[in-house]
Amino acid sequence: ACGTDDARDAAGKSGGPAPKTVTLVSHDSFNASKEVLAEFTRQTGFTVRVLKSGDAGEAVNKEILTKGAPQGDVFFGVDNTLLSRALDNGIFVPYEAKGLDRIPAALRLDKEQHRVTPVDSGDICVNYDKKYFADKKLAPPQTFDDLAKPAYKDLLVVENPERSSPGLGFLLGTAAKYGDGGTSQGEASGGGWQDYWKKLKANGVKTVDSWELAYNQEFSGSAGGKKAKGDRPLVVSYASSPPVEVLYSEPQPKVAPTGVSTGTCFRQTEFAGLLNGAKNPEGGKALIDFLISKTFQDDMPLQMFVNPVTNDATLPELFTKHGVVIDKPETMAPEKIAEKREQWIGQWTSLVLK
Amino acid sequence: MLLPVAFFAVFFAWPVVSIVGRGLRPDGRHWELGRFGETLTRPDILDVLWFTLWQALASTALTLLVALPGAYVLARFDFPGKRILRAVVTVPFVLPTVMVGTAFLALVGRRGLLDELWGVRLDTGVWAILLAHVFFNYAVVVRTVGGLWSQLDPRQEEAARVLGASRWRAWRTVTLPALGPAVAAAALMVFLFTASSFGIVQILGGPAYSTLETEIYRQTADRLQLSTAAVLTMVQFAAVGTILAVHARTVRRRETALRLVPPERTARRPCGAGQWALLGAVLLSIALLIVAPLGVLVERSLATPSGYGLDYFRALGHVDGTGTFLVPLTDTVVNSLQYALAATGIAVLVGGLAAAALTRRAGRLVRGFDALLMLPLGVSAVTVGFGFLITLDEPPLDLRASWILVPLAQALVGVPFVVRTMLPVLRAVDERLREAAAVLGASPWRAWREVDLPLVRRALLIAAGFAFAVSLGEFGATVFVARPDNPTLPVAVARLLNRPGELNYGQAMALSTILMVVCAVSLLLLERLRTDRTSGEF
Amino acid sequence: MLTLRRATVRFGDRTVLDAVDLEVADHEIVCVLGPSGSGKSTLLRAVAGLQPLDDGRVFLDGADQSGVPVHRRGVGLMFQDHQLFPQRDVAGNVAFGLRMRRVARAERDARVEELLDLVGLPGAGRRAVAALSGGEQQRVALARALAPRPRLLMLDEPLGQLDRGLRERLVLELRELFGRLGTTVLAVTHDQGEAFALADRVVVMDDGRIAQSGTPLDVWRRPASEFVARFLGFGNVVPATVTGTTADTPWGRIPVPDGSPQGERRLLVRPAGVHLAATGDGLPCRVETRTFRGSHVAVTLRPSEGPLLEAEFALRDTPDEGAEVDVDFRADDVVVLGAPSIASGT
Amino acid sequence: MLTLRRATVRFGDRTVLDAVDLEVADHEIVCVLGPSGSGKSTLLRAVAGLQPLDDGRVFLDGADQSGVPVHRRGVGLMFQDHQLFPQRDVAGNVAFGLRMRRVARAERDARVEELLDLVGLPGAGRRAVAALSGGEQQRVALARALAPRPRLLMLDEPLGQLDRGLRERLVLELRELFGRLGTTVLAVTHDQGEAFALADRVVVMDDGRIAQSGTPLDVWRRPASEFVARFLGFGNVVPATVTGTTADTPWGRIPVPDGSPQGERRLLVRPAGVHLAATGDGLPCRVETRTFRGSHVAVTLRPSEGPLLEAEFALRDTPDEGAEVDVDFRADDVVVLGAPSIASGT
Ligand SMILES: Nc1ncnc2c1ncn2[C@@H]1O[C@H](COP(=O)(O)OP(=O)(O)OP(=O)(O)O)[C@@H](O)[C@H]1O
Ligand SMILES: Nc1ncnc2c1ncn2[C@@H]1O[C@H](COP(=O)(O)OP(=O)(O)OP(=O)(O)O)[C@@H](O)[C@H]1O
Ligand SMILES: Cc1ncc(C[n+]2csc(CCO)c2C)c(N)n1
Ligand SMILES: [Mg+2]
Ligand SMILES: [Mg+2]
Repeated sequence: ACGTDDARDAAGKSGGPAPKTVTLVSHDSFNASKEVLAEFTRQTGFTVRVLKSGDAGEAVNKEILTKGAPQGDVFFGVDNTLLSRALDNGIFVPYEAKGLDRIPAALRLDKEQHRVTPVDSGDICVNYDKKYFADKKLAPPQTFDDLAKPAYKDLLVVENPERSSPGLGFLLGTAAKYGDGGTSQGEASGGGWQDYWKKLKANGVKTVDSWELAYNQEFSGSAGGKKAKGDRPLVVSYASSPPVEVLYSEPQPKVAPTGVSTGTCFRQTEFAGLLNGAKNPEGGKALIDFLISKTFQDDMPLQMFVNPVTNDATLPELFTKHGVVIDKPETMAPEKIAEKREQWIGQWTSLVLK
Repeated sequence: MLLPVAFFAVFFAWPVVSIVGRGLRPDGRHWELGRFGETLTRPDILDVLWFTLWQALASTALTLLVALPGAYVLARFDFPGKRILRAVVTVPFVLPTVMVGTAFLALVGRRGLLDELWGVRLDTGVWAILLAHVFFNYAVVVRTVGGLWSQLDPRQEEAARVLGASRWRAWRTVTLPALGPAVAAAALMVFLFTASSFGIVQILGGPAYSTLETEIYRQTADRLQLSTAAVLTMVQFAAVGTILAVHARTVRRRETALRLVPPERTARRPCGAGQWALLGAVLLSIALLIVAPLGVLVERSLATPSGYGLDYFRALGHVDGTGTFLVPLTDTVVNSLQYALAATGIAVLVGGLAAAALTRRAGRLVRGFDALLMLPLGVSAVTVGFGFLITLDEPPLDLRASWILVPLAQALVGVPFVVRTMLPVLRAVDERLREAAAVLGASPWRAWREVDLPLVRRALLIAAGFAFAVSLGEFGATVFVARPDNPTLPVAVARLLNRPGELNYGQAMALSTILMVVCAVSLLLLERLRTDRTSGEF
Repeated sequence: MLTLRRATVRFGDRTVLDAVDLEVADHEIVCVLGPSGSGKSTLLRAVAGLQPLDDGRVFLDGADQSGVPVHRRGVGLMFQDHQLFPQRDVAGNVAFGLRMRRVARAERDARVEELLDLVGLPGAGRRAVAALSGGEQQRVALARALAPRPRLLMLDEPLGQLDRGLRERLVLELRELFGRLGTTVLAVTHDQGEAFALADRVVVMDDGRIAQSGTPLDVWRRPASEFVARFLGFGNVVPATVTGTTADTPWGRIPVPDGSPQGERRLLVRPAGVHLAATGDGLPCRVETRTFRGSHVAVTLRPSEGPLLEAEFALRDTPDEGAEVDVDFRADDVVVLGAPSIASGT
Repeated sequence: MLTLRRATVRFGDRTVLDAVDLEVADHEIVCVLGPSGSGKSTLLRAVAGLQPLDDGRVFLDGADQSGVPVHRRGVGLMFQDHQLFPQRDVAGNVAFGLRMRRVARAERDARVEELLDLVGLPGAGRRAVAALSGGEQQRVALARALAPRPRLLMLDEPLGQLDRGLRERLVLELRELFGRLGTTVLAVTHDQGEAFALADRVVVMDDGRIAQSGTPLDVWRRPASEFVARFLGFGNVVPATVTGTTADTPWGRIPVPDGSPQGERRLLVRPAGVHLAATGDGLPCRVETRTFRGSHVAVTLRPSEGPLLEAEFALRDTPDEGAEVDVDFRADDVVVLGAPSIASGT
């Protein structure tokens, strides 16, 4: 009686000739309206079963481990920071989705093989507590450089890049901005992100393990942070966080309580792909098509607080009113991320945590 | 015996062995045993090992120190509200560690309650970790030790008193040795819990502190460094194995048949200043250490921007701004209860059978099995979870996406509880009572039902309560099991906390409060079951 | 040494000790007798401080013991169900009280050996108590209670599970030991022989009250009431009208001792006071049952008038079942009961 | 009914039952007597199947019981230490065996009431066993053992904690009950009076072996060995040379019954066989101690020659301590021991 009907369906029909269920494996943050998923069923005859498999990194790793005997048909939620690991491990099989042309070419990584399809993008940026800076009559920081200034001493809380994807995004943002200052651990040779982080450290940056802790416990601008008497008015979060703050307040305020430092952003794109060994590849393909359909793309922003990738999607009013468009986010090629990630995290750890 | 062994083999040993094998034989053929030396000489790993060990020892000692008086008071004193208190102390057990951390920080952290009252501020760091461990594990001691304690014949202590032993001395020389196995069991469980503490260390310790568990998590889930994780898992195995061996050895020498009496007969109203003072002290420590943090969560669930109110609770029942329930409240509660009941059922069945088998039989093999049963408490949930993924992937055991996997994973943690709470009592049951039943015509099975079961019923209910609470609050195992989208309470709480917005935070608090209430009410119901059927037949 | 004043214990609405007054002098050995459930164990527990009084007081050496914790009262108690410590071996049990008193190890070991010798378990120190027979356990419990040499020692059925030979030896040795150490003893027993052999004074309890207190001989010779008489095993109690040295009873006229209370009374004839008489000389009876009792034979007689009569004859004198005999009574073994002056406590 | 063949039990290197042969006939009531630790309880446990035999066999109604589990043997056992079920009330304990036999509820309740009446605890059904006095617990244990009416009932010291009056009543009622139900009984007791009153036959155990077996009267009159004599409480055992109806003993010449074994023997004089003689007519003795025993007085005499002599006098005949008396002996109460034919089992 615990399981859903889909669960029983899957158990009963796995191995059957034409499964009516298509299984989407994703991370915990996946969300879609019921109506939208029903729409998919109406269009294709397939029912979607969603399996949530931990946070983004964990979910990808699990797919890697179960390569060849995956838990589902489609995986959604691998972003550009993890893309290479997923591709190198061969968990996806190529599929060229219908409607791909509606997506800007810059987002379409793996263009040759089409193993993954971009679904959404978002920006990891520093958020600030508007009230704090208004009270202090201080201008909120706008760029990476600002964050290292003495005026903002002891104000920033960031996430551990090893444990948290916004943390990693922020680190990659600084690396994209300042470049790699050297490969030797600890004693950094001249410049690069390592130098920048030394300054941040000197400026009292605080690190916690997860976004939840940073945002709900330390950040003074969020509801949780207020109750917990959080004393950091700057936090690494998403560009979409301010509109969401508005969405989930009652009554909804006229202006968002938090703002975004637009010069501190790193762009994250999330992809979906057909899993190698999928039991229902037909359904999987249909689902991937659906993920970039206008129906899904329009629904997505308010479900997962990310930006659509197709150019025909309309952004909800909430986003246009309370959100900001990041013109020049930092970006980095997945291959470079794949090459450097471990090393950088190691360096970062000894630089900031020790 | 067969069922527990099978259960254990399929749902623990096989997955763990597979994942460790994967780590040590990346190509599927060659063992890379060199990894051991490599990993175990890294100074950061050594630091982690050392920290894990000492914080666990310290936490265990502190928990025993604080909770043993509590166990005594709850076992031997009669006072109004005792049952509620017993349920309340178990509540921390069901709370997602995020909540525990939050509550604790609100109490002892920056500008927390104690900071404002007395300037006591433990912020993050070792003390916060230790105290939170006490908070978390108080119930383990109260329940395992208290369960036996309340059934010890008080006349043994009286015998010591008339021989000139003071109250304290009588306790130390007569009661403590009799309680020994239960205390050891409790200590063992607390040790295993705190040694593999994950959320609390992460939240209260910050990124600078890491234990073996967080390290294994990091290596497995984040970095997919299975080889390092495998080495660490082996270390964990070795450590847990050693502890279990020591435990088994010390306990075996201690276990004797005791005269057990029904708990109702041993509890008295406190008399004399000393006893009232003790009661007061215990109540105070419970209030401070357990009720206050829980109270903080309740307070937060009620504090809305426009003053205190039930807005967040109401919001849980409402459709959110985007037209869907983020967390369908009743579904979530029902789901949680169903999972927890299933897990409790499995744990009680498997654990009960194992405990029964372990009481009757002796010998190396059986003792080894006893120790093995405890391993799930000491082995990282991530190891088991990832193990599930790579082993249970073929029919008929392709359970990876089946709902049953959640209660199964939870039962893995519940079984050791059941075994450890029941064994000390079962082993204390005088064999001659079973003989008495036999000469009155009871078959061995019937004798077990008629003699052991009533005597261990209390322990069994305690164990069931534990298993229930553990699964109700269990997050570690469930997050590794991919689950169809029907969240349990803790998962829903986590999901709410995963989003910005005051309403989400408030609802998370409200949901935590509901979780606490559900837990407390379930445990109270369980306790009621206990007393309604004590005398006479059933 | 020990004084109880109106000591009262209730369990719910049962009064188990009912305003008991009792005095035990220094070095005195007092045995408490009484039917099962009459409150004997409760009395000892109350003195030890294990059973709180609902009313009344306990004094030891004149000091009120209310509020004095058990281990400070300096009394010893051997429990009826022993309560040996299962985790300790025999020596560990016996030495327990000595350890609590911080007696040095060498002396402790010596004392343990000595006591185990006394109770007939030499060399049993290392044995597990669970592997002892019932009587052996009782002896260990006795040794454990004796070991710390408390000033007031209370024993609850100390020899109940021992065979006669051992019990008789132990009674003698304990009496000697208590005399030597000057121990005051309050012992419960259901065995009258044991009480009479051990005690300076016996106290008979009846349903939470003291029915009689006196030297063994006294109590035996002049039971204070029908209850005491019947408790001592005397069934021949009948109503009688006493005039001078004879009494009118359902069995006819019976001689009574000089100075017996006069008037309407209950009267006891001890079985030993029933004698075979020459035919036609006494009360004609038929022999109903004969029960062999070791040193004598207990015989139930059905007299031509009055209730059944219990008698006791030497084996060789005993008539066969069904025989018709005449009996008469000896004044020595006839007691007129209910003289109020004897019925009170000390 | 019950047959033991060379039943042997060892604990480590102690042999607790040593090749015991025993036969109990249908409807027979056999009492096992013996010193503490002689293996009585072990014997019962072995029959019940609770104690595996190291050697020998147990037969019930001719069927070898090896491998038959306890609950299938259809025997009942009342434990020496009762082992009441602590979590059940009195009625729950008594009804246990009936429930195991699926006796219907109404009958069960009736039987429980009836048994509680029998043991003198009417209406105690709802009481908690921990709130009972020692004797009350024993009676509940007895009722529990009686309830299922097993074909062979074994009782380990069933009445040991009860006072005399109750015990005597129960012995009679139990005998009557067993007779009525045709129950075969094997009971352990340390009380000779009880054994003699209850048993058709007594078995005396000595250190794991059967020292004597016979009717109570037999055993009392003709103890098979010095051990049995001493166990029965007879201290007057001396070496003697028997010639015809007299024996040469340290106390001089003593008459012995007709047909006594001849030659070098051990000889027992029962205390009742020592009589006061006219001065100059017998063995001169000094009265050493007098112990009041209820129906008689036990006296220790120091004769002019030979070891101490135990005697038993009626209260009114007893000489004072320190008095000089002459005693003689009656052949009736003199037993020449060690006639080998009597010493064996059934
Ligand atoms: N489990 C055991 N292990 C070792 N020795 C034992 C065990 N049980 C009994 N014994 C020993 O066996 C002997 C006989 O024991 P048993 O209980 O049969 O004696 P008993 O005749 O019933 O004595 P009592 O009258 O004192 O009850 C005793 O010396 C006892 O110490
Ligand atoms: N804890 C208790 N609760 C209720 N009643 C009790 C409790 N303890 C004893 N009693 C009752 O009090 C009465 C006296 O008990 P106590 O143990 O003093 O008797 P006793 O004279 O020692 O009897 P015995 O010779 O059978 O041991 C009994 O009727 C018993 O049932
Ligand atoms: C606007 C917005 N801000 C934060 C989160 C929460 N969050 C923190 S880390 C992470 C990645 C999961 O691995 C997510 C989703 C959100 N969902 N939406
Ligand atoms: Mg008693
Ligand atoms: Mg015995």
